[in-house]
Amino acid sequence: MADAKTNTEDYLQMYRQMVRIRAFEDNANQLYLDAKMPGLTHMYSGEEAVAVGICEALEVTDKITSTHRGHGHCVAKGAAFKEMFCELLGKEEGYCRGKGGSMHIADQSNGNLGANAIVGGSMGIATGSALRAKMQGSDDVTVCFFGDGATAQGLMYEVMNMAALWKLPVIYACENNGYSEYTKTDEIAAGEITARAEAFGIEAHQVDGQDVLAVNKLTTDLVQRARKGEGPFFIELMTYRYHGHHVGDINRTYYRTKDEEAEWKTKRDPIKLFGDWLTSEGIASEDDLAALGEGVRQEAADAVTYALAAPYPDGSEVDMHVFLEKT
Amino acid sequence: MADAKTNTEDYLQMYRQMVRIRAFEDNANQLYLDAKMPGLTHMYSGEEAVAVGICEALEVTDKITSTHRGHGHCVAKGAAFKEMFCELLGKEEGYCRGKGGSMHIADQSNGNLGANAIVGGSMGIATGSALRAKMQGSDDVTVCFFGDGATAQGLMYEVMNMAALWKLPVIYACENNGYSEYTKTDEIAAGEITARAEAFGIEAHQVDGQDVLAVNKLTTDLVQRARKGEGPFFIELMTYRYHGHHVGDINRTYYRTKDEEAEWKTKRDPIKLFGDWLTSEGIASEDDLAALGEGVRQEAADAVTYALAAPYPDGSEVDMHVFLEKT
Amino acid sequence: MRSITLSQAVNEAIAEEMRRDETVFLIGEDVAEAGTPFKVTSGLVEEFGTGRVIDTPIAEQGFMGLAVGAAMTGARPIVDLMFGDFLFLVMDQLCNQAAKTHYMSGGKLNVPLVLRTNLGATRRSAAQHSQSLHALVAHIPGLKVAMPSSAYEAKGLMKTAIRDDNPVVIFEDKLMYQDKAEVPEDEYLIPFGEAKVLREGRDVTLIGTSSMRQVCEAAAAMLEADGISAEVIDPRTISPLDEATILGSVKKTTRAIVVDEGHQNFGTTAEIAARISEKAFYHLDAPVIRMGAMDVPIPFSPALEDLTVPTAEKVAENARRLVAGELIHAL
Amino acid sequence: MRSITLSQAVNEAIAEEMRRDETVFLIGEDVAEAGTPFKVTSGLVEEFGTGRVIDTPIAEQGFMGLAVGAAMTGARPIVDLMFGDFLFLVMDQLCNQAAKTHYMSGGKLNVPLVLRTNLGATRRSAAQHSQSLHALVAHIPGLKVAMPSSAYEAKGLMKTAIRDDNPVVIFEDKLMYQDKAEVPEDEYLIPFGEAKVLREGRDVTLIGTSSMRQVCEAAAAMLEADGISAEVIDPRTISPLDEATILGSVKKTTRAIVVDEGHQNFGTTAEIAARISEKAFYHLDAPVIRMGAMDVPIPFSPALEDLTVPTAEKVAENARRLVAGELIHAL
Ligand SMILES: Cc1ncc(C[n+]2csc(CCOP(=O)(O)OP(=O)(O)O)c2C)c(N)n1
Ligand SMILES: Cc1ncc(C[n+]2csc(CCOP(=O)(O)OP(=O)(O)O)c2C)c(N)n1
Ligand SMILES: [Mg+2]
Ligand SMILES: [Mg+2]
Repeated sequence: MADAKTNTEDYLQMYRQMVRIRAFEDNANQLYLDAKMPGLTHMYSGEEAVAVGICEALEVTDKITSTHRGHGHCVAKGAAFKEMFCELLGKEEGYCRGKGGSMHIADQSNGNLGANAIVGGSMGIATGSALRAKMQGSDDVTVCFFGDGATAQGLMYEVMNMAALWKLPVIYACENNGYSEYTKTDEIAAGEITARAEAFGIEAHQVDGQDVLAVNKLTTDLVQRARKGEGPFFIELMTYRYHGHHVGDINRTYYRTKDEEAEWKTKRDPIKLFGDWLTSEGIASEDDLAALGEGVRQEAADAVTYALAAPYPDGSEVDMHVFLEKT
Repeated sequence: MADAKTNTEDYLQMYRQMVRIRAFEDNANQLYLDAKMPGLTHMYSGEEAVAVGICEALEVTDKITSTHRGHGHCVAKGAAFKEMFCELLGKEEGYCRGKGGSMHIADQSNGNLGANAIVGGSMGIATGSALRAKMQGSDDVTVCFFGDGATAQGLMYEVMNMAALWKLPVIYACENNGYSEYTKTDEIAAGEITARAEAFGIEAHQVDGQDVLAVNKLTTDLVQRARKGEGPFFIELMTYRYHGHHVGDINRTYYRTKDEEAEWKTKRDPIKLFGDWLTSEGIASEDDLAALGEGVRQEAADAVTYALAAPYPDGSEVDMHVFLEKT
Repeated sequence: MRSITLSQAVNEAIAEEMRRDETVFLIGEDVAEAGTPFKVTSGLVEEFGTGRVIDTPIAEQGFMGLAVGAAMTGARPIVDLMFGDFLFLVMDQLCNQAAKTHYMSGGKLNVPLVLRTNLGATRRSAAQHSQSLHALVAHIPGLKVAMPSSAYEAKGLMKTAIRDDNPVVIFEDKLMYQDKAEVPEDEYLIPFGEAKVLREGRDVTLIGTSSMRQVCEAAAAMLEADGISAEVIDPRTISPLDEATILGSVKKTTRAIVVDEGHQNFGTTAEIAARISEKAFYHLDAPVIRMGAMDVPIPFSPALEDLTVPTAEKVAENARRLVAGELIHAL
Repeated sequence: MRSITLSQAVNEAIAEEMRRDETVFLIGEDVAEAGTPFKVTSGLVEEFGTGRVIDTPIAEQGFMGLAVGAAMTGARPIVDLMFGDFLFLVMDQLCNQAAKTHYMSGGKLNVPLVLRTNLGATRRSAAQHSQSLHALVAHIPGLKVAMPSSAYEAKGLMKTAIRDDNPVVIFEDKLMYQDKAEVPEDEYLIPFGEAKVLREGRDVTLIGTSSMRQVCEAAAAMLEADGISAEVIDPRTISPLDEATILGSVKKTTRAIVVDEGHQNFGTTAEIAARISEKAFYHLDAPVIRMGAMDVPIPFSPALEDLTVPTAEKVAENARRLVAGELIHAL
């Protein structure tokens, strides 16, 4: 594995954040199965090294935009479980007071500009955030997360063109998990994804999205360069989602094999790979990691219990926040 | 100059079509200056070799889609002056019964699916026409004309992706005249235009758009290959518009120099270049060409006279053609 | 008669028309093997193949544009737009291109395509997956807009839409896909611009589009218990709108409530209420009441979302006030 | 007082607000050196530089998206959309993103941006450059919609829009850019949701948006000659809509005509007429008459185009019929 963050604390923070995402998702899935969650949700499990490798290369003041599969980005950018589960359940204490739900979840105070239920819908927002940073003379960087499927949206090319022309500090992070809903990426993406960015003069990289250190090292480098005005950049992160497209997508053998799923889960699990590296490097013992995992899972369970008991917003909130009217 | 069409008649037909476009535009411009034309229009003068080189490589059953700068494509695909001038003046005998005007002009019976006032707006239409041809098992090809400015529209990337995935018989013809309204192409297009098509696995070519034989040779080749299922293709045609962005754009030194305009008009005029070649090759004498030009200009003048005298549509037509209702 | 679900009804309509006319094809995201997320098109690819049931990349504007081009050159595409909220992505191709081509070409070209999509909240899908945007489309000349209120209507309207020579947008209610209704085995078409009177009544006319038809029917049942006789009308298409049937009813009952799941402001209730108020003016005994969805983005939280949509209780309550001669807005 | 053109008024408003607040910037196609095709923003780039007056590629959806992101992170972008017809290209960013962000984030984020664009036909620009699409935008909760009817309104509403903390869409009439009106040198703002009574009258209320205000004023002048006293109201913003002023007037005059240049079906006249009919029901002596643009794509030919738009003559004619007590739609 590549080396990026350079001290034990950083390594363990990355590991913890990956475990936190997994724990969050396991609980979210269970809430769905128990019919305790309103609506549907899209699980991030399997892709943890992407969100964590990238977000650990960012400062709180840096911005991200997220997707319909947004819990991972939200956790990685620093969100707390309680407010997240409350949001998932439509409770008043949720980050969005229950108004957003899974597809719009965001800890805005950590620079998360929001998950987005329109595939590709946040590409302009991310690029505009970078434009704002540049206009302000701040050195904030914005990372735009999106899936392989989103590369089919024309908006991406419109904003990459402007980002390239104006050298904006934005990093386009394409999470290529091999599928766009129930369709393989090959069937919906002609040519090469990185070439599409390069055609606009944007430097593009492909990286193993299961290797958190590789992701983190590349991103750390690109973030620094983007702060100096060398952006924009494009990263294609090769990864995999363990669950169905959404929690209700159970029978999926018609579009991908169980073998394929098993292969990724057993041989390319980002948490396991990184855990193995941590122990083999002597940074942590297996017991340390187990204890850490236990703690995280307990924290998640407590947050779920809290959120389940938490109140819904009062009916009077229904027409609040349509407009911001300062008085 | 490159060689494509191989007999005298074909050469003279190309020459005549270029002269016809120029004559049409000179008259259109004069109608505007004389305040006899409603609204504005965008002149094609200077770009004749593009439309003619391409359309002479097509059959009547092949389709084209056109742009706001669409008179040239319309003439090149086979339209008659009378119906065109009538359309330009909003008269009943116009191709669109006066409802379309300059920006929607089209001789539909020759496979022109219409000029379009939305920049890039016809890219889906052209690609869909190619999809239809493929579904039908016909070997018709569709050419999509658009400007360099239109490459900024996301729609282009959405449809190129599908055209490439499904190997559709469509040729994207980018008329790069160096400007998008009042802005140089460099300022609004990052990277390389042909690379953008190549990124989707589409074979792309750049060609001198002032050399009608080069354009025709390349297109003839690509059309044949597209008929065999080897499409889609992309062509960037380097050209220049002599007039302003539209007829009212008179003072344009703030965005381009008079020297630049003079340089193109005197050294790179497609009609002059081709005329010189025709005479030097002994295909036609200077007198032949002069007589041809005279004939065309007379034809245009007659059509203008006719159109000016032609009646407007009756007021009762205003709510006809909202829907097609067969009875 | 057999009962089938709305989903099956749509599926049958498409299959029958594809059998009947080889120029008909289906295009959209995951319409083939996956049969759409709502499983409405399952089985079609097996019968008609991937050449006529076409999975696309996530490029709504793009495949909408393709459909316009294919329609202009002789095909009859059915475009599947997974959520009505994605209409915002295809508006240019739909409203600037498809809707205007016949007119702009002076009648030379036409665009026979169907855009099938959906509407409806209370599915806990939040603001970008819950909108009912039919009023926007109905505002554009050159487009027809159908809103099936049951499996029966869904089949008959879909078949008519496919045979129509113009662009038609059909909004299905995404919560109704599993709802069953009696649907004849024999072929039938439902003409556009013909409202259906679902229940005759004397005292008040309830006009409900799409699933608001059920809301109105439920309200009518409640009102019956109170001795109030409500007439219930489903316009079925809002463009064209069957003004004659609606006005005829209101002239008889002298009172009307218009119920629709789109936002109330500048929405469908405005158009229908304005027409009634103008053209049945001398017959009205009370103001026409509009009941649209609240003018707020649809909230995710069930505690809030349910408040945004008209309910049978509220419709009935308003009807009682009307019939009681209460002076609504009298100040 | 000095008179300036509507174009100058908009230019002044933007310049003043850019001076006042460095987070304000302008973005769009050819807004800098070229000053837009209508020359409305000429001179701004000289004062504020290319860092704050930004020329973009022809990528409406893209720069609209950029503006949303910039607004969410503290800027106040003014987006210049060259023709109102291009709204169809930016609908997703405007309606799914900008309009809903504040609500979906539970009030945590907001999107203070202005989208300035235009409306209006009879410029011989054909169907894709002549639309008046404000009703579509007004249907979407979370958006405010302003429609200046003169240079005076254009300046005051633009300044208010720029300071508003929410997305605002301003529709200027593209035929009015050279029209002059008295505009004070001193700073002023026009609050949203406050209609203006331009002329007091007793017999009929004429409500006209944007340039239809002038049409109504001209009609009122004609009516005066006939001894009919018309009140003329310009709503100035249609969302929020100043219902109180409109209802107050109609309750006094007992008759109303609503005139707007958007298509009539499912348009602005529907909303205003429906509200009047519902809420001033007991005061009305005649049906509320709606006069929108014809429900056809805008034709190019002058012989046809001029027929599509309401005229002062027709407004006056309708007013006379109303006042004469003619039984309009009485059958
Ligand atoms: C504009 C739009 N089109 C379609 C959808 C429905 N949809 C939701 S997620 C998804 C697939 C996205 O694929 P990808 O971008 O690869 O992300 P992944 O789900 O694999 O993380 C689709 C089609 C949507 N939400 N928005
Ligand atoms: C969607 C859209 N945006 C903007 C315009 C206004 N407009 C008309 S032509 C034009 C420039 C087009 O440039 P290009 O594509 O290079 O074609 P050219 O005019 O050079 O032939 C612009 C911006 C438009 N008609 N449509
Ligand atoms: Mg994916
Ligand atoms: Mg150009």
